[in-house]
Amino acid sequence: MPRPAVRRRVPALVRALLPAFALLAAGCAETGWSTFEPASDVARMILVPYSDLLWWTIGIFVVVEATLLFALWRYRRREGDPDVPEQVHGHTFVEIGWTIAPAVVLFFIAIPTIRTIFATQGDPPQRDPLEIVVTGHQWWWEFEYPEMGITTANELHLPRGRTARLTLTSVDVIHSFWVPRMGGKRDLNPGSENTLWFTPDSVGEYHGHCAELCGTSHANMRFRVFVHEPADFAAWADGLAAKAAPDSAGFHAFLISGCAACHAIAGTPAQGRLGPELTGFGDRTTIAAGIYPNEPDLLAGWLRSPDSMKPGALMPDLNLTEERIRELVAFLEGL
Amino acid sequence: MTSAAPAAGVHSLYGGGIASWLTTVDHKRVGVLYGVTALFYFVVGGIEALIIRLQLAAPESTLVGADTFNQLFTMHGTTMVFLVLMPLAAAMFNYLVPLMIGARDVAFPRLNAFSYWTFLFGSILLNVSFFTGGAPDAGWFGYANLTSEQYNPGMGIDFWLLSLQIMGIASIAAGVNFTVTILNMRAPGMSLMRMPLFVWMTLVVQVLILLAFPVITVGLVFLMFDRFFGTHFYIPAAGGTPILWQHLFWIFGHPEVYILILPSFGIVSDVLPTFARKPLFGRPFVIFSGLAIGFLGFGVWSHHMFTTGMGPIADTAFALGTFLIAIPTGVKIFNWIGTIWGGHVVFRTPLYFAVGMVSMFIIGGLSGIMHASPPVDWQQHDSYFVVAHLHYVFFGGTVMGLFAGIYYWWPKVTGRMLSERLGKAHFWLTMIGMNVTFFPMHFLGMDGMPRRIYTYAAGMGWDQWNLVATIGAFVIALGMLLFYVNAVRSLRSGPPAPADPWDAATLEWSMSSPPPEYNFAVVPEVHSARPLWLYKYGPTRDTSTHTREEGTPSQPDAPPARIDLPSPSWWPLLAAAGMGVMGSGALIGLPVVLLGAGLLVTGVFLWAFQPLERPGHPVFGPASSEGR
Amino acid sequence: MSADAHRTSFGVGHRKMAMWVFIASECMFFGSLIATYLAYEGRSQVGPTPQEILNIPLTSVSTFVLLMSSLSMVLALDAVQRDERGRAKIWTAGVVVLGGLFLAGQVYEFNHFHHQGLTLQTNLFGATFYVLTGFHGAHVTVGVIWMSTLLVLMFAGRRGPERALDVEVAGLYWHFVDVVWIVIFTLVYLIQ
Amino acid sequence: MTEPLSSVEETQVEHGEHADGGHASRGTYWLVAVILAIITLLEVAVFYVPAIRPVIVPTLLSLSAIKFALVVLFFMHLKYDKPVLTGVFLGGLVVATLIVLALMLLFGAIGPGSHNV
Ligand code: HEA
Ligand code: HEA
Ligand code: HEC
Ligand code: CUA
Ligand SMILES: [Cu+2]
Repeated sequence: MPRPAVRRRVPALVRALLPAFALLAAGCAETGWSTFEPASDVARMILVPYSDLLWWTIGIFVVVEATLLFALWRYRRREGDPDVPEQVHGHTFVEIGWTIAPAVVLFFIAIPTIRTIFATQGDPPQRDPLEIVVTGHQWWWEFEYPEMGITTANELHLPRGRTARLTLTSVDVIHSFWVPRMGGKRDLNPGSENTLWFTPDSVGEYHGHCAELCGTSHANMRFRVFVHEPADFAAWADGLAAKAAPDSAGFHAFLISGCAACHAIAGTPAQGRLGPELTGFGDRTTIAAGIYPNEPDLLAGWLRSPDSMKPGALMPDLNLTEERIRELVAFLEGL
Repeated sequence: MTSAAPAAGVHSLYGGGIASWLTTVDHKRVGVLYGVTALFYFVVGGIEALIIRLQLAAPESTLVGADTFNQLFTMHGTTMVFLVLMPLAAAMFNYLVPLMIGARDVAFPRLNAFSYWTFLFGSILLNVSFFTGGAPDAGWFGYANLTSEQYNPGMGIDFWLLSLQIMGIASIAAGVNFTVTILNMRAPGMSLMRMPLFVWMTLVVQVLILLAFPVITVGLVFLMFDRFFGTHFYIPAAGGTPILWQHLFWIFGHPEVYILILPSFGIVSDVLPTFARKPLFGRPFVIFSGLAIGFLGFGVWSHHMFTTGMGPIADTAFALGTFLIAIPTGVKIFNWIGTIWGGHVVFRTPLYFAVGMVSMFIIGGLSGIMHASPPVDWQQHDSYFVVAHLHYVFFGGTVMGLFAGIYYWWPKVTGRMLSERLGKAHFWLTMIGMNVTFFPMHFLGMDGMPRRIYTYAAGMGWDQWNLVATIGAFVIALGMLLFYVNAVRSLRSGPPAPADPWDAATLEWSMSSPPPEYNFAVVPEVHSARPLWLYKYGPTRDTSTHTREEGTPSQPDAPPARIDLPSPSWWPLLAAAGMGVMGSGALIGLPVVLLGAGLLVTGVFLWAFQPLERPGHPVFGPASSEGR
Repeated sequence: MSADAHRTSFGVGHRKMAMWVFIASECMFFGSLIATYLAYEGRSQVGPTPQEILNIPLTSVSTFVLLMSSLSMVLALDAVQRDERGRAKIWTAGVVVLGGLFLAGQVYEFNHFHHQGLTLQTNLFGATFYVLTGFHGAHVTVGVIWMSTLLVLMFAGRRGPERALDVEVAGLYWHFVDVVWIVIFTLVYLIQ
Repeated sequence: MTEPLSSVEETQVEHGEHADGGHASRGTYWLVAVILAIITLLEVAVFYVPAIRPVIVPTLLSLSAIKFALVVLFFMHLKYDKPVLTGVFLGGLVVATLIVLALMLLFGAIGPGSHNV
């Protein structure tokens, strides 16, 4: 199916002005969050009706408000006006005109809308998408790559140029997957599956956020997307698959503290599924679903009291000794 | 022109004590009760909003915690929608509809009182939750299965679902009452096409209430059964789906937003002609576009669910349906501008708010059209862009429109004028404040800020606009403060209002301010859509709206014939209290439920067997002196 | 209610208009319940299923009973309007008895299903079925109470033709509840 | 069908205020009741006859629609009453029916295949 090429569809002026809008929106700072800085095919496709609508509505706004203000100014009551103005009751032709005019505008809005609806749902144009299962949990994300047999959490890695097809579901309540620069959001419904695909086209780090109220720490259910060159992605995936936990004192501490009841580390007896997979944890940039940088003292704080780092966190406070925490931090950062 | 009966001249046969208010069946008093209650809850909901804004003024703020924040926006949304805008509109329906159609009361005066008291008990029940371990916290549309026992074990959701059910019953009762009143009780000659636009929009709103509220009632019943009796309507583990709730809620919810906007459309359609000193442009078109909005409103609910994965066909169908609504809404807007065009616009406070409503609603409507395009909505849904849209339509549309109505009819209701100076200051502060508060939210949404987050990290580019929004919120609060000051000052020492301070055209201005208990000393005969104006100015060049060249004169000071009014009654209050007790009983225990049911049944039976007019009921006119 | 004596714009009494308006609203209430039942049909994860448990002969009889109660209702109204007080009492009593019989059938049915292991909690069929038919039953119950009250008033001699509207409004309610059952009987029982 | 209706409306105008209700004779009521009973019998019969299986749904829907109409028109007097009441009732009925149908489609209970809800 031919995809609408953005560059053809969006007039040059509009294209030139969009970044300005993004800047204004950002309060004049580059953010890496804006829906106007697309970094995938789908995000670009969405921008077609988006910018169409934006300019249509701005145009309508200006015309209608200007007419309103003009009418108020022009027809304000003035000294020496007669008692009552001419009593006009209506005008059928005018009525018909301003019924049809919006209908015509809507027709022009509807076309790119419908085209994009069908182009972005259904099967992706690429034959062999990278399949990923995304599972929402209160309040973290699980990313599973079934083809490669790897699982990770809160940080999604993708190759540039290859379509990623996400199968979205939830184990508890409704969440919603949203990476503004990768395209629109799609809900993770418990008890059923949704799909969402997009093809990242620029290497980089992108922010994601849960976009459906899902309880206490909905605000703290964030995540990152890393888009790599295909070779780098392969290296990352292979590295994760080959990760082995050192059979160390730290690992022992991990087991006896009860962490394995909830957390899994590939290649070890730790296979709990209630909490995020910790394989390759040391390479992650953030902890607790993207809300803190992965630094030893913050991690220690997390182990000391998850709830005070993230309200409502479903990881219990295990009353670990400082000694134990130090061991665990060292172990986790080495994963 | 018209004679102004001073407020003090109206003798009250109902008396003024507390009991007279508790037992009142006078639609005007019920209207005042609704209005006072709504303005009180407006402060409550507003303070909740201010706390929300304070929390979000800066990143990683710790003013309130996550759970409190969730309760705050849930209660803010629920309060503003169900405890402020609906009852404020109901206040105006109650007070004005009988006056505008030439009736002495509503069709069922006691049912009317019952509606108010039931609403009041429901609203109290909702707010009690703050003091019993936590208010509801699942958002104003309470998506399942976050509301399930498992994920929401506290009592907040129980309070929410019970109070919404109780208030729903109140709304349906009022819906029946006002539909019958408008269909049945119009004065001779007041054909449907001659009804004031406010009455028309009231009629459409009642029909929407009647058709929309049963659906949320069913949705809430399922939720109640899930939580209280262990069913699985919304529980995925047993095959249920939380999506069902979303459908049931929004089949109600979208008509509900039109329930909230149409009264303001009606007010603006009556206020603009008065101050432009011209008839409403394209009257039949404005009426039929209101009907069209109401009807189409039932076919678009899934535009709130574009991200649930309904598939391209459903997305397209609901997008097209939603787009269509822009057409009748545009017709209204253009006709309002057409009304101003060629007029002699008199700049009084009601006009300011009416124009403010039109100009701000356009912004909200246009952002709604953006949402209506599913791909665009995938980016905007559940972001601050939606928060911007909903406040432009709710605040810029409904609240501004209702304030236009408040300033317009205040003299009629209270018999006193408001200060124009304070009114205009209120307007400008509100207008500036709302734009400073809500416009930046568009940018926040485009920039990826999700709604309903109690905190955000620094460095996301959201800090500045959030701070601006918070400042704006306090500007609004200051403006609103001026309104309350203005209101209190007017009640204490405002100049007395004449019968017809704005030189208006509809029947409610034909009687003293405030109106006597019996409304109309003589039931008016109507020959035009602008009966009073026709009387005052005679037939103008165009005679298309009236059949005879005579208008409806203003009312005489005393009724020439005997008028009987209904007697006060305790039973509506008793029945409503029964509803309230039943609701609380669901949280306390079966005996209390049974007690409540007993009260309700007793109240209903006593009420059914009590004659509407009993010995000693208010009687006015020449016969009254002999009769008593 | 004296209000009904007044002129009305359409020539329809307030209470009659109110009942029709209320009935329109009830269409949405039962519509939502029925839609849920149908949307969840076949989604139950465990039995019993409708096919296993619904008893067509029994329900056909109750359907017949309810239809006949509607007949009794119109005849009662007819009698009241003609001021035939004896007949009015008989037919009103007929409505009460037939309505009661329908309810008895429903109680028997619920009880029977319960014994066969279908409860509110068992599966989606149980939940949707009981809530739908239960709300219908609650409406019938209200109707029976209402008609009984009218019957008592008739015996107290307080119901002449001038109060026919009381009976007519109650009748509209009663027939509507009957109509809802016609739909339920077809969609729930016959089309499985 | 149209003929008698219009004549009825004329009578109604003549009778003015008293026209509400009570126009059908007792005989009509009994006749309607008999028809209702027969249709109910037919419905149950249809349910048990295997030959009708393929068209059972439309058959049953039509039969119950007839019953519905009979009760509303005759027992509830809509046929003889003021048109405004028909308008009020149909308003609710039509919106409710459309919404039930839309929900069925969305939940895949009817229509082309069932999809993810
Ligand atoms: C008063 C209440 C009100 C009103 C009147 C409206 C009016 C409209 N709304 Fe809005 N809406 C809400 C209250 C309201 N809304 C609320 C509260 C929510 C959020 C709920 C929540 O999630 O909490 C919401 C959310 C919401 C969504 C879902 C967003 C999301 O969650 O993702 C959508 C999607 O389509 C939408 C669309 C519309 C449209 C198309 C209109 C139309 O009726 C607007 C029509 C008006 C105009 C278009 C302007 C005037 C017309 C012209 C000048 C003519 C020319 C115009 C054109 C040719 C375009 N609204
Ligand atoms: C229906 C009408 C309505 C109205 C009028 C308002 C009014 C306001 N709203 Fe409201 N809002 C909603 C309906 C409304 N809102 C809804 C439905 C939601 C969605 C909820 C959800 O997500 O579930 C929402 C959500 C919402 C949010 C998003 C919360 C979130 O997603 O996390 C925010 C954030 O800024 C906000 C702010 C405000 C502000 C600042 C005002 C101000 O305009 C308020 C101004 C009013 C006053 C301030 C009161 C009067 C003031 C005085 C008498 C002065 C004296 C008092 C003091 C100074 C203390 N609202
Ligand atoms: C009852 C289950 C449970 C136990 C026991 C448990 N955790 Fe967790 N853990 C969780 C959950 C749930 C989360 C996700 C919390 C969140 O982000 O909301 C989590 C998060 C984490 C994270 C952050 C992961 C990330 O990617 O952000 C680390 C690290 C962690 N746990 C380590 C441990 C260690 C070490 C132990 C043992 C001392 C432990 N956990 C015991 C459930 C548990
Ligand atoms: Cu998960 Cu919000
Ligand atoms: Cu909507």
